[in-house]
Amino acid sequence: MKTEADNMVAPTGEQAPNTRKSRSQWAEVWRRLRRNRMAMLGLVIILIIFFTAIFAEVIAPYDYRTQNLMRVADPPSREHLLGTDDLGRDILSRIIFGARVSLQVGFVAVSISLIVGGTLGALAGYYGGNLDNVVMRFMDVLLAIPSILLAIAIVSAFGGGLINVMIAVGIATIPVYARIVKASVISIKEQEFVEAARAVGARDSRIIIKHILPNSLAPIIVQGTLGVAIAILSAAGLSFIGLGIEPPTPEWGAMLSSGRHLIRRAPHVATFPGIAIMITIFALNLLGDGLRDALDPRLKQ
Amino acid sequence: MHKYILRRLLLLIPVMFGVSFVVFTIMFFTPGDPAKILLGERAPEAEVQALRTQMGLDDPYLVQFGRFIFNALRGDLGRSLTTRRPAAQELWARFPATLQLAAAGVLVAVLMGIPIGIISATKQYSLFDGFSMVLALIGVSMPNFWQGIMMVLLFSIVLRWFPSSGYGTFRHLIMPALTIGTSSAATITRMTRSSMLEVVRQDYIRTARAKGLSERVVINRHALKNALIPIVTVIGLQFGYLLGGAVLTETIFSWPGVGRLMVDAIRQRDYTVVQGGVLLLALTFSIVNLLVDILYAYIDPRIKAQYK
Amino acid sequence: MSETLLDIRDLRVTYQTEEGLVLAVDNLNLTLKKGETLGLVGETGAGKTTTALAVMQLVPNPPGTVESGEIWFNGENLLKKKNEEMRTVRGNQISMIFQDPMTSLNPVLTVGFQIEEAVMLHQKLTSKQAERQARDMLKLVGIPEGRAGDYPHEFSGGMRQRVGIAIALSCNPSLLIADEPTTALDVTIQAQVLDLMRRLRSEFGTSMILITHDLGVVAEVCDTVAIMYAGTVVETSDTRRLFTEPRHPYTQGLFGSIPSLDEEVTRLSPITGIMPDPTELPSGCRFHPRCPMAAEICSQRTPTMVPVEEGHNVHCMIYEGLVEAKKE
Amino acid sequence: MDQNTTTPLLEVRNLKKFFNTKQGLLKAVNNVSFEVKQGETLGIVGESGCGKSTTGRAILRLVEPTAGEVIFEGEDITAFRPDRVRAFRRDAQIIFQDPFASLDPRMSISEIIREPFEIFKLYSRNEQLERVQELMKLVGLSTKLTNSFPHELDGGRRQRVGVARALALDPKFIVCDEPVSALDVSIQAQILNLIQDLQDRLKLTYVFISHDLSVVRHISDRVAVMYLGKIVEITSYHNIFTNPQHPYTQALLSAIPIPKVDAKRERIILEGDVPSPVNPPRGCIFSGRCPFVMDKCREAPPALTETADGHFVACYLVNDTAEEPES
Repeated sequence: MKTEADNMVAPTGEQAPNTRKSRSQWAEVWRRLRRNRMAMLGLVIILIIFFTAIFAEVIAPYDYRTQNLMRVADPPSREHLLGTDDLGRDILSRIIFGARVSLQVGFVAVSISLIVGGTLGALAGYYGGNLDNVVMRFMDVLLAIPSILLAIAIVSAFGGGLINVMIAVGIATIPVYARIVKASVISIKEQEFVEAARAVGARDSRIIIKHILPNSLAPIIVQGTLGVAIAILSAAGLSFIGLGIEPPTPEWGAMLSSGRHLIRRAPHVATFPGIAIMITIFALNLLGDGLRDALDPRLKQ
Repeated sequence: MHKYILRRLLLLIPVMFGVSFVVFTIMFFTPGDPAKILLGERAPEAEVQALRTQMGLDDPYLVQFGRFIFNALRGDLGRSLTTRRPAAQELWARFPATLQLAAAGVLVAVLMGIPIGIISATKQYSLFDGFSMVLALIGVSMPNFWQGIMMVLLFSIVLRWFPSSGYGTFRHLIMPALTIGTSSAATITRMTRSSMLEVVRQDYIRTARAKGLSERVVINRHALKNALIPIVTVIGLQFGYLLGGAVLTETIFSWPGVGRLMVDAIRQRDYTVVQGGVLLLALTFSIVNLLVDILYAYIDPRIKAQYK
Repeated sequence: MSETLLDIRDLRVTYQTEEGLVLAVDNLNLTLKKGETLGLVGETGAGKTTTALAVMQLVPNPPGTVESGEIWFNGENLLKKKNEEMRTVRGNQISMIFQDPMTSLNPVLTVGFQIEEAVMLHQKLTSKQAERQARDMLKLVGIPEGRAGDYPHEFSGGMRQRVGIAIALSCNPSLLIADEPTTALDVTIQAQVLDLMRRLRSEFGTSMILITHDLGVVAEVCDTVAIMYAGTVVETSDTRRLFTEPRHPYTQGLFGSIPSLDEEVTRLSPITGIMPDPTELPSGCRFHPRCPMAAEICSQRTPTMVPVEEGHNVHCMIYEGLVEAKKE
Repeated sequence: MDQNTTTPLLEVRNLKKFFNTKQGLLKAVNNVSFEVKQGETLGIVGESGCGKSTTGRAILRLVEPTAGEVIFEGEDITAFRPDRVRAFRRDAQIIFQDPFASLDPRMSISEIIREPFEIFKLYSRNEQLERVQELMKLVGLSTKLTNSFPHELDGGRRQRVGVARALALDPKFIVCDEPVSALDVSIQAQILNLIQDLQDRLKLTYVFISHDLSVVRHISDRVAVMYLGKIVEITSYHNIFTNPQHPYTQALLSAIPIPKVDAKRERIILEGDVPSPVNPPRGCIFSGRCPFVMDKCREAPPALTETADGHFVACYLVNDTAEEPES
């Protein structure tokens, strides 16, 4: 092969030089996401919550354990911006520390279901056949149990606590990720560029890692973001019925639950943790929706 | 069509077998001795052991599972560890209340979600669209147990419109149904909107417009039925979500359903009832999904054709 | 027979996209006489479909806008019509056949009903009468009438396109716009469908605009041809003259690009370069960056229409005498 | 062209590829035999579902043949173990139909063309990049596009990237699977010229698959016509137009609109659709639509036999005794 082939055909692209800067698809996605104001609002809120969770000790005005039995269920005041709870603890501080728990539960639970469900789904989608059958029938079984019930069953059997809650919530949503990853892998697997990789001699491992996974990430990222929201809600729900995080660890759902009995006398005790949950979930949903739009290639047209 | 229904019914058997297996296994490895729970912590060891033998708790795992399945098929889910009454009886007594609540929730969700979603889609980017989309997003972000408490605060304590708890009349149903249905309504609104927007982009909608049909006919006759196909599936899934959500909602409103029974049972470590409850709700969910699939085939002739 | 049915003047349609404003159709002029079949030829992005949708007033908005121009149909400017008035034209006086028969029929309605509803709407028939007519239309396009109750997925691509034709002709329109009606079909099926269209057109006396990229189809079906490039018409003529003596360099390039079935040509002489970016169309003559005869003036001035013969018009400065035609 | 004296580079014998589908066994390729000589282009033409693409993929073992032999340079590649198949990829490549789907959207042009080098661990990193530039020039791509992504290019330039990738390993043989079908006429002509020029320069052998008989005839030395999983006729590019023997070939030819105003031809319009390959007719596969069908055609399939020098036809009108052996 020689290079005098240059003149063989006039190189196309010369007369229409690419004036735009070349952007990878991820750069393109980020550019679209940045233009979506709602999604950016969501992202900023989440970053703020992350920040408060990490620096809770610095930010929180009080220790979350400090009880003050003289000031039980006090309404919001200058010393206690969001009031105090049934044991006289500062609600604001507990919400700030609670962010830690919620974010941890959300992200760890999603990681668990993503790793387990994602791997199962990817294998089922790529190899099909009997493996697919066995995996997906098992997923059908798990899907038949409403996920919060499954989480309740697991936690009621093995006990509450941060770790168990994360595992329970994670396991309960495994089938969701298995299905999404499988569908995504199958749709990518059918694409011609996968066959093209095989045609130039790529092995299965390379095809899965270099071609299929990067291209099937879009729906997984969206589901993952929304999944964190769902996991946080589920964990809060578990704590609410007394199955989740154990005191004195501040957890939003548990705080809400303890405020429930004070609803007539001190409604703020139940109100503020609920608002905290809602803002977090709202922000995650905003970001998830924005990601969905940014990752949807059809919107490019 | 009958073949399709039969096939789906047959598929239910292995799924329910699997569900029983999962639930039984979780409960089997639960720390805590049912015999001891039944007799109380201070019961003499010999008595506990005798009861263990009588209940077959010393048998191997698979034997116990086989017995569980065998009994469950006859409608026997074991005895409640607290009341000593048959768990099936206890659950069955509470079941209508849960079904009522979930059905009311679905009704709220469908009646709110589908119309709002359609209007939003046909008036994309309008004020109505923007407003309802923000509301829907808040709807999916609100924890329903919190929403329930807030509703009690507003409508029972402040406004005194509805009773804060209880069961029996329509007035009792309103707040629990709204609580449990809100997030599903929001989900269905969002789904309906995006599904409609997707369908409206299709070529056959252009064909319909090219015939000179009015926009109303194009939407009602051509777009809606196609858009409903994925929504029907979502409604089915939401029903499962509502059955799960019943556990929380029933607790807030003291609603005498399976959910509250289960929460009480968990507190008293009454695993037989928990196990039976999960099984019962999963079975309900599976049957609802079966009905949804059949409905699906009626809406979409392409599915029906596969099973002619 | 020389009465003008459709007259498009200075049409301009734009699409607002993320990349910028796309001039889909610009400065487009086109006439169609009664009883005639006009072939609208061009490559992807030439603006053929947009022109058709503009006539139907179905340009999706947003992102599309018909910015200016006039579309005279039977002595009325369609662009001045209200939406409700336009609905009595669509599917009745002007109807359209779409490219992809797999997606352009509604999957959840029977094909019989999809024909009936147009008939019921425009001809004020009872549903019994409409059903009868739908069955007759099916027979006419070669589908057994007993299949009226079947759904689109039960038909092959060619059969679905026949259904599309039945829908379009059901109200006996005076103008039929067929947008690449056979592109998605196999050759032998294409032959069936073209044959059917030719037969029905003469039976119904319908005038037709046939959008295609296939010059072979044009040679077989059309009386006159308009060649489009980058949103505008570059050459119009009756079919015979265009095929024997193409004048515009783009038209000549198109002919040089087609592999011949009946002649042995060892090497094609394609047009160099690529289609221009629709958000950054070249100045002057749109074709000048790819034109082998382009001179300096071609990038500075928009060519005007020059009649080279009776009924044969070219938008090229060679024929305005401003550029010298190079001998190849 | 003295093709008869050269030895075949590729010999396909009784190739079959069946798929299990819900409706039943789909015989996508059913007993196909042909050979391709060193340096020639064999065109395979047929309508959708005739099995032409599956044939192209089966001879590269991109799909596993159900039965038959594919002999490449004297060795049966259907017997190759996976590592031998990978080595075979250096000799035999493919250019795909859809330039929008055949390039990984997350990889840059350079990464796409370089991938074969990485897989076979060829060259140092710098040499790889140099080779990429060479290949880009060879296929007529501006090297400014090295770091661009597929979505930034038009169909024609993407297809050039696909060609460059296929050439990267210096193959002897390339299957071109509808390489121009997705392109506009003016771009199609550019790519056809490119494919022809590359053959001359690099002494390549092609199997060129297309549904467009004009394109196939233009580029091929010999043309095979496929219908419903079988080859019904093989002959030279010249004969296929001047002397088509099989009724299907004749119908196919007459169905193609010729861009000339005075092209007066007899038109054969076939009735009905192509039958499903799950349930092909007994006897001759074309018997259901053939205008000249005889009783015999409905009973046993005719064999592909040589009627004149290098002209093979499977039709009882041409050879009334040759039945296909039971297989």
